[in-house]
Amino acid sequence: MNKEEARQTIFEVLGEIAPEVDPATVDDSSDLTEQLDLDSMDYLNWMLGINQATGVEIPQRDVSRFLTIDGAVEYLVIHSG
Amino acid sequence: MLRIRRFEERCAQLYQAEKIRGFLHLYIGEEAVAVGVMEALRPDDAVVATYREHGHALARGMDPKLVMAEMYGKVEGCSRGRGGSMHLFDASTRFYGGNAIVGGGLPLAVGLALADRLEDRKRVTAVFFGEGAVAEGEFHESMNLAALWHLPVLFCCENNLYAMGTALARSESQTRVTLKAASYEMSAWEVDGMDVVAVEEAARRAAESVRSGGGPHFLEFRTYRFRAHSMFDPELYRSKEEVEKWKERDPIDLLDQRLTADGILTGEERAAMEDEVAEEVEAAVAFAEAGTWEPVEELTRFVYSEVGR
Amino acid sequence: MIDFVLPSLGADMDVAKLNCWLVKPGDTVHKGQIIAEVETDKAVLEVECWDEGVVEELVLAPGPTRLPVGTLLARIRPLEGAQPRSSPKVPAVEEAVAGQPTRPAPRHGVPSPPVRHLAHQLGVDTARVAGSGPAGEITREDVRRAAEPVIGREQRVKASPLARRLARETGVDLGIVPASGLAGLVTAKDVRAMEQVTPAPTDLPVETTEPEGRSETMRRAIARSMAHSKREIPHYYLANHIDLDRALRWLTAQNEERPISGRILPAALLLKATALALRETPDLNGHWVDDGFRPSDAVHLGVAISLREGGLVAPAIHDADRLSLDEMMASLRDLVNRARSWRLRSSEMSDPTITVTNLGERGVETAFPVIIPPQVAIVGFGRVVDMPVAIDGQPAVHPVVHATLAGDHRVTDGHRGGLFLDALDRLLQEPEAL
Amino acid sequence: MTDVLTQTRTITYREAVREAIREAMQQDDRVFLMGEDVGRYGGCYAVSKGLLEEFGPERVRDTPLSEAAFVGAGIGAALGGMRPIVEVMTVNFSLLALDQIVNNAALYLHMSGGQFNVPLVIRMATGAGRQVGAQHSHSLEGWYAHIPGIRVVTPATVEDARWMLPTALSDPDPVIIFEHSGLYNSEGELPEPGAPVDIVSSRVRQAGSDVSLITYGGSLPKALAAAEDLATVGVSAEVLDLRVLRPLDTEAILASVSATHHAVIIDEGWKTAGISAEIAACIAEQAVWELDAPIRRVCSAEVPIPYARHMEEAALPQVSAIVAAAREIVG
Repeated sequence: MNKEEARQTIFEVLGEIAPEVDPATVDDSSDLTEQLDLDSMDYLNWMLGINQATGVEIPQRDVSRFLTIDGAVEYLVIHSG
Repeated sequence: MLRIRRFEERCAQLYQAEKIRGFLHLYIGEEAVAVGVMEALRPDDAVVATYREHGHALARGMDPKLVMAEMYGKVEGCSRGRGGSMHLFDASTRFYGGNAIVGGGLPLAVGLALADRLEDRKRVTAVFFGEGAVAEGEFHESMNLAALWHLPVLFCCENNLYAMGTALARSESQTRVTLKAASYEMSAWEVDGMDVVAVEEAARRAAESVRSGGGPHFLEFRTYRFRAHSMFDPELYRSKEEVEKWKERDPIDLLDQRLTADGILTGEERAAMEDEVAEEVEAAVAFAEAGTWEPVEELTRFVYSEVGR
Repeated sequence: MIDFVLPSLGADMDVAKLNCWLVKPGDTVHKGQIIAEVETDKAVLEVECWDEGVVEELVLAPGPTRLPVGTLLARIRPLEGAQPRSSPKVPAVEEAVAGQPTRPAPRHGVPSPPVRHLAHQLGVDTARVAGSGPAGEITREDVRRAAEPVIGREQRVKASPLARRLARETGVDLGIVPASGLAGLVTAKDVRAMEQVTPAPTDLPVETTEPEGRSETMRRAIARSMAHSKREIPHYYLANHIDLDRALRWLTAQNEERPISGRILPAALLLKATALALRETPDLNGHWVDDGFRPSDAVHLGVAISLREGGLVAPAIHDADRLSLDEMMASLRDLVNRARSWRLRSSEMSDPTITVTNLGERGVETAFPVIIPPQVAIVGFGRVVDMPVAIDGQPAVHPVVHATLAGDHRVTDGHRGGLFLDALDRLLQEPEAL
Repeated sequence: MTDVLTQTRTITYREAVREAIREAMQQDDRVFLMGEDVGRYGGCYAVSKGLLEEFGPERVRDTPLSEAAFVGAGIGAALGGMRPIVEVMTVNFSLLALDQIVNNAALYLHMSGGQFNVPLVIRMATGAGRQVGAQHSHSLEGWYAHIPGIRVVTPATVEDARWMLPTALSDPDPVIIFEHSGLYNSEGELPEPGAPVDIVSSRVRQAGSDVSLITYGGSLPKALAAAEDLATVGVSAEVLDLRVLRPLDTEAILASVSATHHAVIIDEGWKTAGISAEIAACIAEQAVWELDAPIRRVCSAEVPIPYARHMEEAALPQVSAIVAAAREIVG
């Protein structure tokens, strides 16, 4: 999975949780929960969505990597192998 | 008989002065029947009357004060002012009241007699009704039942020739009422209803036969009412001459003449009787005038029994 | 002197005409003698005299006028010596005998009973209505016209009496309640559902109402419920800091061995602890109905869920005290997802026995929530923050949550609330037992 | 047949009435039975079979077809100190005795200013449902319930059939017992030893929370069947057996409706000016704020009851109509 595919998956799943979000306006490097007002359930559902979409397991210790879009993309590219 | 006559004459006047209301059926002229029959009855016998019942009530021994108060509608009346002229009741003399429904009392009398028979009590139930009642189904059903079950009922038919405005001949195919009784295997006599002595004698013999288990007995008293059926009756159905003719055999005068002829009654005694009766009637009126109205809060009392539940 | 008056000659006779006299002044009369003839509308009747005497004067002459019973007709002088009987005082005509009311003359202009009834129904004062009928009589049309503006103004909602009573008691505006009853009848269930489910309307026909319609209706429902709550319920507030260090450490350890799909959020811990704490203080768990507290055996935790387009719903997790942590997490996730897609069941909306709000999410440290009627308490959790705490006298930095309780003073008091918060704190110190 | 263990007996409604009459006559010799064919024939519905042999013709009296006379005689005998049980074969024939019942039995005490009690029991069969035609199918209990001065009871269960009579006989005022002809063959459990039951209150035969099915007499089985059907569609129906039409147990009616907020009244009489109208009026007057939907009445069609089976069934209140009415207002 390359960067572009990862980024597209991430935003697809995010769209189910926060449909009104416009990917273009999202700042890839800042904390998503702040920007998009996601509570812990939204955040968990987002990661679960990604896990189900890509099969990539996200252990507890790596959860913090998903605070930003960039972190998430990077993690997916590495772990989707 | 004098007490009944003067009492009722006073009632007529009180009615016109609006002291007595509703219906008022006067017995004037027929006094001999009630007085004669009541003489033959005993205190524990039962009496069932009709709406023309003042004479029967007074002859049976009810207090004129209580009767007058009842007609004024006062609570001191014998039925607490609830019955009025047509519904006088008195448990102490087993006077089971007037009944405003023609023939309505007949089945009751049969029942009272049935109770006496079931409890082997040697008592008579006398029931009064007019010749008009013989047209009612309840008359025939009651006569049959009494005869069938051999019940101690004394049927007293006061045939005053007119059922309200209808002469008997215009309502009955068979106008000899006693023959109707014969069809129920019941002994029946015709009696001169204007002669109190004849009435008393017939009633006594009949009552003795009934009391001793001879089964029901039928008496037809030929009598005549001198006044209208009730207070509002232009009496178009009969002529003045006919009324005058019957008045010649006024039961009170007949008795008066008989007693005077036999030297039993003197003029002074007769006059004294008049005064005594007049006093009694005025006392009754005063009692009624002084009477009170039943409190409205007691309206529902006696719809059902208050005791013995 | 004896007054001879027109006698009453029948139950239904009130008036009569004097046809003729049969005697003249100076004639002597006897008791029972017919001295006159009168005519009622039914018959001609003879009139008797009740006294002995001599006719003194014939006061009235025969004529067509209809005389009321009791009118003085003649005077009779009793014969000397004849003892005048105390004739009862004959009431003068005006003073009506008891039970004989004189009939009132018909008043013109007074509307007939059916018209009066219609006026009453439409709240029209007939005195101010001009009658268009004969002789100025007020007709039904007049009343309707007079009521025109009245009818226009008040659009009468078709609601059952019980629904009307409940609406009055709970302040629900009948006008906006969707009707589920017979032929468009608003029933009690509809009113209860409206009032119960604040803030979000239940059983809203989600598909049919556009988002704007939904949140606007919900906003109004929330407003009404909160206003009702503030007006009716005497709130008291309690707060307590709870050290979550042990709890969160244990939770992280648990999540490390679990796949993402089995992950448990701190919210689940807080909910489970709350449910178990309520077992120790049951009088915080139930409803205030018909002026009385009705405790609930079951613990149905209402979970306040904010919706992305604004507004908030608080559907219930049923029997929260009997769920395992995993079950609690699963039902929390399911509830949140369905809430945010408007697919909630009316049962979830109508019977939470207590509500928990905020659950340590972003936002304020300390929440002072408003109780949702007819519940009698609400628990708030502020944001989880790291704060200095004293552990065996030594300072340390632990994650701490500020737990608050708002209670209904009609049911419980500060002491009971305090016991609850203590229990909550104690339970959260042994997460493995939850 | 007695089930010794659980101390109840299964007997028919008819046997229960017969037992009640026999016990009353054994215990009080003022009690006697009078009516058409009650003696030799054993009763048109075989209720009094065997009583003539046991008590003799004096106390089990066959009467001629003279309803006015023998009902009037019953009243007279009661005035004379007896405690008669008068059986009028069916309410249809009681119309001939209406004058005696209404103008004598009901009025005597009040009219006489409290002097004369009429401690009389009149039993009548009532109701339709056997294709016996319009003149034999009347349900006129509501008429009698209109008259102050008499009590009107409608035993629907075997227990009431057995134990209402002693209470009625000890009552100093006239009591009319209506026995729906369809119930005579019904069987029921009779607690043993039983005891006299009151004739003033109603009974909840089945508790429920969504709708009150208010009925009496022959219609009780239909109401219970309707309640069962309603349960299958999630409607919890309460069945209130009035047992007494006068005095009406208003308190129980209002309590039930206040709990369920929905009322369906089932009465085999006609709807217009019937007892169902009285019950509906009571609810509307005293519990209107409890009503969550209009009151419904399920009564006979306003027609003389026809002979043909399908027509008769169409005329009489049926279980389906009760269920439909309940579902319509419960929603």
